[in-house]
Amino acid sequence: MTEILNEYAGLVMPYLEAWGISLCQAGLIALVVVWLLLYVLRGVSFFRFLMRWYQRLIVVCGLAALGFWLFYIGREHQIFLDNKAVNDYKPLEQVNVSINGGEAAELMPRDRDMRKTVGPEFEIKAEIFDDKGGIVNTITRRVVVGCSKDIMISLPILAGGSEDFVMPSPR
Amino acid sequence: MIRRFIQNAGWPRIIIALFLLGLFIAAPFVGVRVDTSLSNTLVRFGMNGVMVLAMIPMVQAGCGLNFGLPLGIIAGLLGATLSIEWNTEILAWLSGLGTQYKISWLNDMFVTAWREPLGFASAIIIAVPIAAILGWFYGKLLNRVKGDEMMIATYVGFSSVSFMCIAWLLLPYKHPTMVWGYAGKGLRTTISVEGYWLHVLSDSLALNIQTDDIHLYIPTGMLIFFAVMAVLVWIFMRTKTGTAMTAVGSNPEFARASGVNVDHMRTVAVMMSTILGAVGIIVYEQSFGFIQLYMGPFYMALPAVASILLGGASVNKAGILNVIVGTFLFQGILTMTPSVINSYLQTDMSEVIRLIVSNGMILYALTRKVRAGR
Amino acid sequence: MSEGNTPLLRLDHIGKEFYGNRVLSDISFDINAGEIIGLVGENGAGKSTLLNILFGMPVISSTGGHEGKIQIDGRNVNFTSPNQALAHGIGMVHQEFSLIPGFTAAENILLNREVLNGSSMSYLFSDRVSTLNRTAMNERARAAINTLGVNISPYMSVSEMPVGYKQFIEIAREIDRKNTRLLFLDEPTAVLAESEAEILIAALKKLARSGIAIVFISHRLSEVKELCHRILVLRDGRLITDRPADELTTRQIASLMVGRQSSSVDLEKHEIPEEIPAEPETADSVLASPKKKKKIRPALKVEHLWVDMPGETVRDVSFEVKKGEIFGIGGLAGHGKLGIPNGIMGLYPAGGTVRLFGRKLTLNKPRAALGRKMAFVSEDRRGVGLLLDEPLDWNITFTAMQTQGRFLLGIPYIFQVRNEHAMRREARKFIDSLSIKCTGPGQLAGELSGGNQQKVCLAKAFVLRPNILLICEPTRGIDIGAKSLVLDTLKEYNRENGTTIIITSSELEELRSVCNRVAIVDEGKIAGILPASSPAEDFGMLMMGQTRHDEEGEESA
Amino acid sequence: MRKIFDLVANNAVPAVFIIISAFAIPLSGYSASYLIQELLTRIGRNSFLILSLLIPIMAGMGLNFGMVLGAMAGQIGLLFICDWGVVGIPGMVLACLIGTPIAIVLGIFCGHVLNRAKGREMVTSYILGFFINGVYQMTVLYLMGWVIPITNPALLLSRGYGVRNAVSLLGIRGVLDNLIPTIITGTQGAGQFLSVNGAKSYILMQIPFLEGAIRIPLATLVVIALFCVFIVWFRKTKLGQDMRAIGQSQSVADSSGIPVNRTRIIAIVISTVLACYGQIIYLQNMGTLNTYNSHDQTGMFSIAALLIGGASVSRATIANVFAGVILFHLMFIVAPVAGKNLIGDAQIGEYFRVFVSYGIIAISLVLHAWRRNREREAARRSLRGNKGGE
Repeated sequence: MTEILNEYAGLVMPYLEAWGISLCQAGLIALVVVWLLLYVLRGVSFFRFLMRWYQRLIVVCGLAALGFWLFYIGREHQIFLDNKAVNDYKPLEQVNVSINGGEAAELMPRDRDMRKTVGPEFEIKAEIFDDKGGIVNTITRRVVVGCSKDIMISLPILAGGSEDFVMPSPR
Repeated sequence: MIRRFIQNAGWPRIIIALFLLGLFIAAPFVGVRVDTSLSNTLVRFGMNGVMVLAMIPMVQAGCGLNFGLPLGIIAGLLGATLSIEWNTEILAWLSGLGTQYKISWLNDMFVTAWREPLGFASAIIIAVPIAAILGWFYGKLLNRVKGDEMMIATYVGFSSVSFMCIAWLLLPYKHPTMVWGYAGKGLRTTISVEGYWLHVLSDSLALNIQTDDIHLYIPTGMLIFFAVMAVLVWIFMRTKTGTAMTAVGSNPEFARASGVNVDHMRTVAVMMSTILGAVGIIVYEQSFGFIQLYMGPFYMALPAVASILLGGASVNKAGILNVIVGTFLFQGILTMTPSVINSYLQTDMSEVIRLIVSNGMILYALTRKVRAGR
Repeated sequence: MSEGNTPLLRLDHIGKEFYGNRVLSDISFDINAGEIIGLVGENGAGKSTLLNILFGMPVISSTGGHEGKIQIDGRNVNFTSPNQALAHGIGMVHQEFSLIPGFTAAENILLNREVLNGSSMSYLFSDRVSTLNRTAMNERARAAINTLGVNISPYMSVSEMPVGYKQFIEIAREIDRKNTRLLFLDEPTAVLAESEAEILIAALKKLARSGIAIVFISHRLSEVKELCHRILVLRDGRLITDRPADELTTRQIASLMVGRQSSSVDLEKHEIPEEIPAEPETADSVLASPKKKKKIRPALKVEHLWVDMPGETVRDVSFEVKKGEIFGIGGLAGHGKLGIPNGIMGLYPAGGTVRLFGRKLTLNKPRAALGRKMAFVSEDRRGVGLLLDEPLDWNITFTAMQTQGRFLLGIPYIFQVRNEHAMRREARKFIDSLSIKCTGPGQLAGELSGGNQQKVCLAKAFVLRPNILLICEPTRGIDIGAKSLVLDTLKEYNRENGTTIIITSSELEELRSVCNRVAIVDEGKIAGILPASSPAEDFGMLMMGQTRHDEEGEESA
Repeated sequence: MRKIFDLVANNAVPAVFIIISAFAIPLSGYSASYLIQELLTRIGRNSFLILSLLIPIMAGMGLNFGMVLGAMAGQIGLLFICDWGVVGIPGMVLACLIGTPIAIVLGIFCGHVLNRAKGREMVTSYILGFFINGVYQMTVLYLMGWVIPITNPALLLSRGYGVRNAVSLLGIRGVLDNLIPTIITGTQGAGQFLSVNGAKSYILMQIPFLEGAIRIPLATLVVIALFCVFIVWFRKTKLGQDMRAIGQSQSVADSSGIPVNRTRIIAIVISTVLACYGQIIYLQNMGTLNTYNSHDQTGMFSIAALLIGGASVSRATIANVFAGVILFHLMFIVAPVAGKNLIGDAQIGEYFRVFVSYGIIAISLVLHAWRRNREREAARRSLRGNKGGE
């Protein structure tokens, strides 16, 4: 979605820049043009236009915004949990990961598992064990997914303390 | 001249005819044989022609498009299944008749040799009176609901089909080829007519050339049967009754003022439509090879309605030419789109095209402005 | 009555032509506030065209507009839609009710002018999403009804109202319009009982006192005279009289309405074969005494006929038509003259006795009437008279084919196919003899002009070789040339074949010029039968429902 | 006399159904709590769809067989949220938001078509449903994943475009029904139903003598109640008044300046949009979307239910809707089992209910047309009676 929007914005912006007007000015001009069109076609007075069409426009924009917001908060993400070696980080002996306090996933070295979450961000809690089964470390982080669909979390990097543990989905 | 032709033929027809022509032209390029396609089109034309013909009397009598065709089809199905159920009895009775009345040619040998045509004829003979009775009631019903015929016809068709679903299960059919093997009762969903009257019309006098170069099959017998039916309808529409029927459809008030019993004419038209529907489905089955029961006849009215409209009929005017042109175009498209478009696009769009074309055609006819003065 | 110099409405030389057919010419009059004007005239005198012009009906603008000027308060106006007329304060109550049966009185009075509660949503969508303020609506409706001086509950459903109430609701609707200053009432009393009509007249007088000008159109001349200040008489599209009501008697009005120079009446008519009997012969005596039959035997004898034809109800009609006679039936529209032939032919439910040459006719069966060699030309040419979507030969021969078995090949009752060759030949014969303008017998009837369609209808009747020919409105909606041709054809047919012809027409002059005798129908009954040569005003008086009793009352008063 | 006749004629259909149910329920052998549970589920599932039929009836356009257009719009909305993976209540609302403009466009189209076919709206809208079904199938089967971006491979056919026949709606399954988890239990064993499917349920009430527990789709019922309030409010608006006027007499409405055609289009648009929401609610309960069949029967079943509830082609109330849902679905639940217990064949009950659905529509249409023709006759007769003063 966002990509598509960016694409459209990318189509329009160069023209606006070429004419030397800002997005805000462009919006106002568009408003007047729409009114003129309605005036010619249906004789809508400017006042009526403001009171009705403008309000309708606002409502439509509001609904569109609501749509985006719903999309944002309602989107389900697949969180891939990965316990493989990445760059210099070695896989962990055993790690139990739970997302938003849900059922924990137990990952051995080279394991990969998947959990689903809803919403733009989630809390990840990783309990890292040593080879004897004792807890070495517990890490809790909030991760922001935003609008992107699926992400992968590299547990070795997470355990290593780096912030770059969010990686693109393997698919 | 051209404009007049276009006006007479109507845009939708021309577009679809050109589309069909395009399909035939494109066929060789995508590896579809024109001769096979043409054979298929002709076969389907023969199969469906009589059912499309069934539209004429009702349209002409002003009862609108016969969406209640399934009622006639049910009569046909009853005839078909009963002819199989009683096949041996009928044949034995016929040869018995020969002995009894000393008709030398009506003997066992004749009966055995003409087993299949006799079975087919018996199916039609059984179906027609049933259709007539059903049609009579149906006609009386439609007379009470003038103005709403089409919608009511649709649902009369639907409810009669679903009623027969129950009946097919309960009717005491015994014939082993027709009832479910495990239960010993209740008719199967599809019944093969092989060994009874499979292709009796299609294969008689058929032109079948299957060489390496040509694959041509023309079901002459079936086409002749259709032609005979069409001529019969054509003649009927020219009789005194037929003329009165047309007048009833054209302007019921005029007909009444001219001393015609409008309701009676409409009933006769509905009965004819129903009978033709019954005969039509039997012709269809002998070519198709199977009797489709239960929900089989459910949507059978729509292609027939679409065909006649495609042929240029309107909601209150239809002729034999409309039937021939419309059935050919419609069946042509049904045959050609799967083969040609599929080979081109690698997908089966025929179902979707059928839906859009047939219903679009009906919609076009329904929304056309009715001529003033009615 | 007038206030100041500028009249409320001024018509200045209004005229109108429909396709070269002049229906209105040079109409000028003023209407002042609070004045009640009676507008009277025969059917076809141009009243409805005048109303259509005043209301800016699309019929007028689509046929080339009108001549002359209309002024309201001294300013020129030219309406192109009824809404503009409404906006200028002109209200109209039509002859047919324009009410919604399932709605209450208040809902009908305020139809599409409902009182609304304000709503924030109305900006987003439109005012139509605001809810109705029913209390205010009922109040307003009550106020409007009270203005009329009647007592009808605003909560009453229109479907449960007596007809008279409906009329009041219609008027209340116009009154409720705040700016209504001029009200046109088209035959408002036609559906009312006498007592109701009195209430209405009182209400209208009250209304006029409040300053609303009223134009009252009616055929009940006594009412017009009682109610109106001024009476305008329209005839043949001209304004004949514009005089105060008290200067005219109903008899004068009636004669003004129908009165014409007697020279226009073609008095040269062939002789009726026998004298009309002085006393109507009862059917029994005809049957009982066969000796008499040579002397007098009516071709058609109608006794106590009633016909249930919508809008043209016949209540109790008895008359006799002699063999070889041309008999006319006249009267105002809606009084049942069309119901008589339609009922005799069995097209509408009917009762009573109809005897054809002494033998009783089965009613309610068109087939029976046709079988007795009666032919009928319907007034509803396009609806009943013709198969518009079929060729001419079908139209001409169909009835004969169905009822007399002609134009058929084959064995009767078993198998008969139509003989297209014979049909075409017959059609061609009539196309030539009646000079029907067409491309040939194969042309569709719907493609012909009105006059030619009428000729086709006549041909259809002639093909039947009828003994009695019933014709309704033979000249309605056809141009003058065709009119005289049609009438001449009828006369000629009558002369040559001795066929009895019964013509029903709204145009009295036409009847007087063609017929031997003319019956005038009023409110479903025969008001009187006069020889065609009687003075026009006698017909007019019969037509206007002025019975002898009324006249006497007026004279004595 | 006439009043009694009308009373019987108006309520004959529900009465017959009550009688059929009265016989079939004992035959089926279902327990009361099972039946109530099933009925509640079906009321939640279907009422909204049926309610969407009311407004065109009010505007005199008959039964809106074109409601399947709205159902298709709703399905397209659902397909999109499935593709984007939006779940839960936001997913449902988003599906409605996407479906709305599609439904509006389809509704406007439908309205224009119906305005061209005045007097035969029903058969036209019926055929229109088939026609748009063709367009819908083309869109979903060929354009989705090709022109219209659909990326989720779980949705697409293996060939890379076109949507699969069955789409799982796990993400929004039952979200509305279980938004406010509520149960009714008997006094016995109240505790064990406190948590159902891991969700904590709120016990609404305890009814003695009730066996087992009944889960109530409370939120759905609230939405339906809100919708009923909407309809009641709508009837009171000017627009509703105009529609009633048009429904009774188009010519009178027209001469009084009501924009008849426009109002008729609005009626159809509202119906289509509501049918879109109704289909979304229906499918969130079902949990799977049969891409090419789910909408097929929607129109027919909704219309049959409404008619069984005692509505006619020209008159329908909210009470008809609920009476209809209950009676129709009661028969739906019990008929197969009753048929099996009675004749030993479940198939017969199955066919019987199909027959009843179609038969009831046919009978209602016949009765409507018949009555209308008779009323015309009566109106003519009354005209005669009133003319003059005899």
